[in-house]
Amino acid sequence: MASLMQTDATIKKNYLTALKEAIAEEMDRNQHMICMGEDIGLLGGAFGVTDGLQEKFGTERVIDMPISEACIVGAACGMALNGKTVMVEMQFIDFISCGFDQIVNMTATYHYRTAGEVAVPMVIRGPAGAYGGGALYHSQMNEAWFCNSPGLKVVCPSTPRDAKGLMIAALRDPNPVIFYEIKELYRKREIEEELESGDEAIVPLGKASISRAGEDVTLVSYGQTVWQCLEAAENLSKEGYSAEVIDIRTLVPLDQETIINSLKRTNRLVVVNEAPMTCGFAGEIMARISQEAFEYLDAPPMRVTRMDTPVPWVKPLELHVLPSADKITEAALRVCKF
Amino acid sequence: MASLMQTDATIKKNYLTALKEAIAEEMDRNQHMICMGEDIGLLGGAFGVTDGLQEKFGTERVIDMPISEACIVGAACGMALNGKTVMVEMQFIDFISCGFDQIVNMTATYHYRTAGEVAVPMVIRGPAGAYGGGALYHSQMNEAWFCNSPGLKVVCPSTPRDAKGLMIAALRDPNPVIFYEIKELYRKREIEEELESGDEAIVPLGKASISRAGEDVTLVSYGQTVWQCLEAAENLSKEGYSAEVIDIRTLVPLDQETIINSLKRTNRLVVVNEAPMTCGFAGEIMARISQEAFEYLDAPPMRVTRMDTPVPWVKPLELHVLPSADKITEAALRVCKF
Amino acid sequence: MATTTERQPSEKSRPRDLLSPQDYQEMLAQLYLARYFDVRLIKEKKRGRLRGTLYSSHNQEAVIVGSLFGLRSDDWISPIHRDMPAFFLKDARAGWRNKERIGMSIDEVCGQVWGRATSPGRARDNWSHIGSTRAKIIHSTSMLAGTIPAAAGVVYADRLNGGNSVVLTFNGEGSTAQGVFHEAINFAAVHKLPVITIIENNHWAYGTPTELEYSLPDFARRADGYGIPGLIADGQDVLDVYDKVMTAVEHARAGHGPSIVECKTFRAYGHGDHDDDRAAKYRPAKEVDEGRRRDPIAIMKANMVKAGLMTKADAKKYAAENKGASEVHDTDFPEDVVAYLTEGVTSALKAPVPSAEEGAMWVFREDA
Amino acid sequence: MATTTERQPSEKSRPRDLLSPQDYQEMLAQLYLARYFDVRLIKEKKRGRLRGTLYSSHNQEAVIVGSLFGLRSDDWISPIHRDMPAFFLKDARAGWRNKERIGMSIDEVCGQVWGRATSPGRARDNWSHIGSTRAKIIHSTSMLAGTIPAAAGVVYADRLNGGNSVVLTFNGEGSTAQGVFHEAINFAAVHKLPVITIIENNHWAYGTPTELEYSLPDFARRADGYGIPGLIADGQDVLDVYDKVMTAVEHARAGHGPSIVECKTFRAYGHGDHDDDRAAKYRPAKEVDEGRRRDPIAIMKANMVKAGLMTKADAKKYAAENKGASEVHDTDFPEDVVAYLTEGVTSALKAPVPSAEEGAMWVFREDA
Ligand SMILES: Cc1ncc(C[n+]2csc(CCOP(=O)(O)OP(=O)(O)O)c2C)c(N)n1
Ligand SMILES: Cc1ncc(C[n+]2csc(CCOP(=O)(O)OP(=O)(O)O)c2C)c(N)n1
Ligand SMILES: [Mg+2]
Ligand SMILES: [Mg+2]
Repeated sequence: MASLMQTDATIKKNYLTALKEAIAEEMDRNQHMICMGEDIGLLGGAFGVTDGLQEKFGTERVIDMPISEACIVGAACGMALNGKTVMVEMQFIDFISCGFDQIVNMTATYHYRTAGEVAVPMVIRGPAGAYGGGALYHSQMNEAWFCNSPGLKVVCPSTPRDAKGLMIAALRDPNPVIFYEIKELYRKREIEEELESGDEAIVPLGKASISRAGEDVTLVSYGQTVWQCLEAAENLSKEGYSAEVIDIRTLVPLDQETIINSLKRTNRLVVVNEAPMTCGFAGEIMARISQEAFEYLDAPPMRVTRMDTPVPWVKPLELHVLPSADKITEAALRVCKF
Repeated sequence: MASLMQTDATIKKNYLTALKEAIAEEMDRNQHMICMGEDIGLLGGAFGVTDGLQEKFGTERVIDMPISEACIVGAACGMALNGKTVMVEMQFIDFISCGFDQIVNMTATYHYRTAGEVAVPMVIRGPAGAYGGGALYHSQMNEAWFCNSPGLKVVCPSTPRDAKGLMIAALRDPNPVIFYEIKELYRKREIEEELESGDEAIVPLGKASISRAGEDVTLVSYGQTVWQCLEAAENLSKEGYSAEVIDIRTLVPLDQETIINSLKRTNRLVVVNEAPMTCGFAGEIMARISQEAFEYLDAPPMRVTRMDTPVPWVKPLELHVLPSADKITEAALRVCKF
Repeated sequence: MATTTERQPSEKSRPRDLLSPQDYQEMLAQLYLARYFDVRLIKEKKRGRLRGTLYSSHNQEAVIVGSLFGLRSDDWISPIHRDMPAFFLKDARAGWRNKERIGMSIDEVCGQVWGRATSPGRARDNWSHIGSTRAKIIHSTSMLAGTIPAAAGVVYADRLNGGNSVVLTFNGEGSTAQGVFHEAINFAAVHKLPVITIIENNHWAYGTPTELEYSLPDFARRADGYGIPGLIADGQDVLDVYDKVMTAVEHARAGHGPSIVECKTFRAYGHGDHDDDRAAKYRPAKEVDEGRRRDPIAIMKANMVKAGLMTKADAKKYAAENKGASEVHDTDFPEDVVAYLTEGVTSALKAPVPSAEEGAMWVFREDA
Repeated sequence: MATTTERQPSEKSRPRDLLSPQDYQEMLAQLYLARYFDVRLIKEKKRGRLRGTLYSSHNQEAVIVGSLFGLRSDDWISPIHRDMPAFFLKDARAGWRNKERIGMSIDEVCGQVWGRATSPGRARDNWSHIGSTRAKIIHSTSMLAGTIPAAAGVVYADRLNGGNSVVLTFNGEGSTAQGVFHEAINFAAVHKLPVITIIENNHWAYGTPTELEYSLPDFARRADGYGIPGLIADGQDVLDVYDKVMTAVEHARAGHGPSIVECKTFRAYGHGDHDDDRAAKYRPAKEVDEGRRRDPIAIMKANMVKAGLMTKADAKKYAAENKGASEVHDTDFPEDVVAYLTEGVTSALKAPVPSAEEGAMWVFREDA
């Protein structure tokens, strides 16, 4: 299989490998980078994102931490005070709630309250998202909490190249970044891609990408639901509508321009994410667009999100409350036919 | 002064007294109600909302807790399992971040994950809001975190009558409620009102109120900024525009109907709150209205919020990043003249 | 003689000495039940009849059985991922099949494992995240140590209601690093609440060894920071666990407050079954060999033989001990144990999966 | 004789014995400085030249001075609301006015108190929420115990960078109930990090007495749960604080890891000045009387007289001790102390308030 993949000198790699490479390359490049988390060293991480890292960089730079999310974040902050860049792994992004205060009050505000004296180059990353039967505490997309907490950048890639490129950019950014990795994409074969290294690989924070061009309706999303939007776009094309799919990739800061430029042509907007609806980022995009680009909207902007429920465990319930290509298609058709 | 106030048998009371009465009355009515918090007993609370409560109801029902927000919330949850209703005071709502996991993951989801077996009648309340020079950690309005966490009701009154009535309703609600008290209104003389008691006083959760009727633009807000909206409405009337001011009072569940009914007449919307903009509740209202009532909008919906910054300490900086009557007036004029 | 005399008083006063021969038999049966539950689930998964991650309690059964055995039916418990058998073993002395007992039925527990509507939580959350106010089992979230505050709250309220129940929370040793562990035990100590914190020290928190979790070898020492008793039990010896936990329970019931009971035990497999292969790499083989050798079923049998409660021949009859899940057969377990579990599995397989619409239900209680 | 011989060795080995007479004089001067800072602010507020809440360190000065006195300039500290003088006393042995010393100048500290642009954080956050990487002072948030993890991180990084600085965090006894306190000390103990946790036990956390915060009278016992030294100092005796903290510092510097030093002290007023009236109600008068009587300045002077470092007449010269803020006058303090503070106040009053636009600045570092 490996040899098959190497045909014509290209090796396609998955989303997880992309993240792994980004972190390992940055550890190599930046002697002041440290990794902290639960089971990231000896075990190599619950999903293996940090596999082999401790062997290579030692126990001092790759720290197996006690189960203490608040301390992990706070200690990372202290290391930043002393010149370090820290990658913090949350074993599942759901556990970020246990380190919440240290993130929103200590870390996010450090630059602000010191009038720019202190920078906290920190990436807090972890497996996120539903659709895998992870239930309430292994399925969350809780990015809205952090988007509403000034001082944090928020990132969520949907492809291996973006995963690698945004991770490198995040690890070089002087600000704290909350990085949502979609665990259902970690080993997804269909989305594997060739990857660059180092500077070549970088995908700058704050730039959206157009995943599919179209003319009739703009579907805006990030993470797992980008793939559902692409599927919906297929469905829509069968119905005679051409959908543009925008993957915002970075939530904070948001590349509003790319969305508005698209709307100037399509005049129709559907925003999709898998977080709970109320105060979620889908609504944020609708709010911005309604205020900033009202004149380009020929139909009500719509959103397709998780219902305002936790993520339940068993499959039928889980799918019931989450977005799907069908639900997106339906929303887009309503907007197109408005 | 006291005698002056009692002229014609009416006693006007402030927002803080309203809350105090609501809690004391409910403690009296409901023998299974317990109050927990830091310094709420012997001291009577940092602001005095629980003044006299421990003397009356004893140290077992009015518990002076160690400085352990996570434990306070979790223990309240356990008491609910055993038939209690719990009022939890956060000394400042800002410290809610230290009990965050226990709120969003333990408390909010309890009813859901037990398929309705367990109810958690709990009110987590505390002084909130800026404009008082409280700086980053004594000024927050962090309601968006909880609006994006399914299973929590979220309330924020702007008047003494609403404070009392909503507090009683919240303490009788079988669900956990996060209750934002605007500390700058606690002792504000100008807004004092006569208060009812018990059932008479109740203001049901989930119903907005119209603070001022108008025809040209709808200003939607809650908490401290309702008063700014009213001031803005005055300003606007001088410019020849009649503004309707809606105080939503409850964020979750939201009374969308009252807003849409207003828009059917005014066709113009400005939403105001003092939380950070991104993923805040102002944006949520814009998103809902854009999707549900697009056809009634004759101008882009606009929001006036705190900038996406923490709340800085010194006055000029603080005011710079926060909404004001002037900023609301300006936004409303833009919308009216669109 | 002198030594014997010296040992007598403490031995005499051990809680186990009040147990009857039937109790010993029942304890052993419960060890079999716990073991067979684990083994059976692994077999079901291998057969393709079960999905999801399994967190094995293999070789940790004595902690569960010994902790629960002496509880009153009105006492509360809060088990976690590695204590699955605790859900149906609570109050099991009142009869496994007794529907009135204050614990969960095997149907409910299997209903949960298989994600069926018969789960006490209608399968809305997974694995060990069930509970019941009727059964007096606190529902945990995934957040480790997260139920200890609730446990404290439960008994605080019970005391106020005139009760004197105690609560047992189960925790892996790694979980003791969580801040909320400290906050809750501090609160319990201040109010002398009957909260007993069981620390199942199996030397590993997922892939992290104890040296990286705590600075002392004995997690019972965490108690010293609160001035409360910190007892250590041989977690492979159900009688020793029983003694130590009952000592803590009596202390609590008498109004003296919380205790910590550390049970030294051993995790037979990986953290979850997805981790079995990797565990073989990060965990020294020697440690595994030594750990596996101390099987709680074998130890209990030896104790019973020594006490004259079992013949050596009888002890050989159900030879479940010292066998991995793949080596052991149904015939290595008492027939009633196999039958009990089989009924549970059968009922679960027949039970309906909740319907999709339930996903949107019960976000709020509507009878406001 | 026997008793004396017995006491000799321990007395000989006390860190204070290496201090020079000048050091004693300097310590006393620093006590005056800390006291005068507090008194001066109260006076400034009464005069209407200062707004906001004051958290008085009156009578707690020996904890601050004694803890900081033996630190190296490359050591880190993390003071909280009641340690305001710590900001300008860090490295003050290198000369209060020395701009090169690794601490904050009085201008910076007063700039912060008055909310001026000369504050190290340009007055973006309030009161004690300042810090500086240059001065090696960690910036705290309001969330109590919240900087202990950062403190651990700072020295972890320092060790990696080849340094061997220690870090001192200051905490009220009430703050030790926070979960993050536990998480950070546990981590520091595992990695033997040079983190010294000072507990300023003034018996009250706002309006809550210690019995409701902790189950033991000595907060130093919190250390026992981590197997680290837990020392107790008489917080009113600057030399005793110095001895105990330096013992912990040497232990840490030698690579043996963290310690807790509890300093028994006394809060002279309310929690903040807004609370003075209420404090009189919730706090027993007897406790207040006894507490006030043990003034650190008086105790230090008595020690110096005893050691022959001061005449009784000289000891009477600056009689700041045993006087409340309203009774004490500038003449009760050494002239250079008054002058130093006066310069700070003057410079603050002259300094500009930051301009409104700064409110929107520095949310992110832009040089990405
Ligand atoms: C707050 C929190 N952080 C991280 C995790 C992920 N996690 C699940 S189990 C586990 C290890 C638990 O180890 P231990 O407490 O020793 O229990 P054991 O599995 O050994 O029984 C971790 C880190 C979690 N569930 N909760
Ligand atoms: C996490 C958190 N909860 C609550 C508060 C509110 N608060 C500020 S000071 C204080 C009391 C602190 O007592 P203690 O730690 O003993 O310090 P002291 O004021 O006595 O010096 C409280 C509860 C806070 N700042 N942070
Ligand atoms: Mg373990
Ligand atoms: Mg104190």
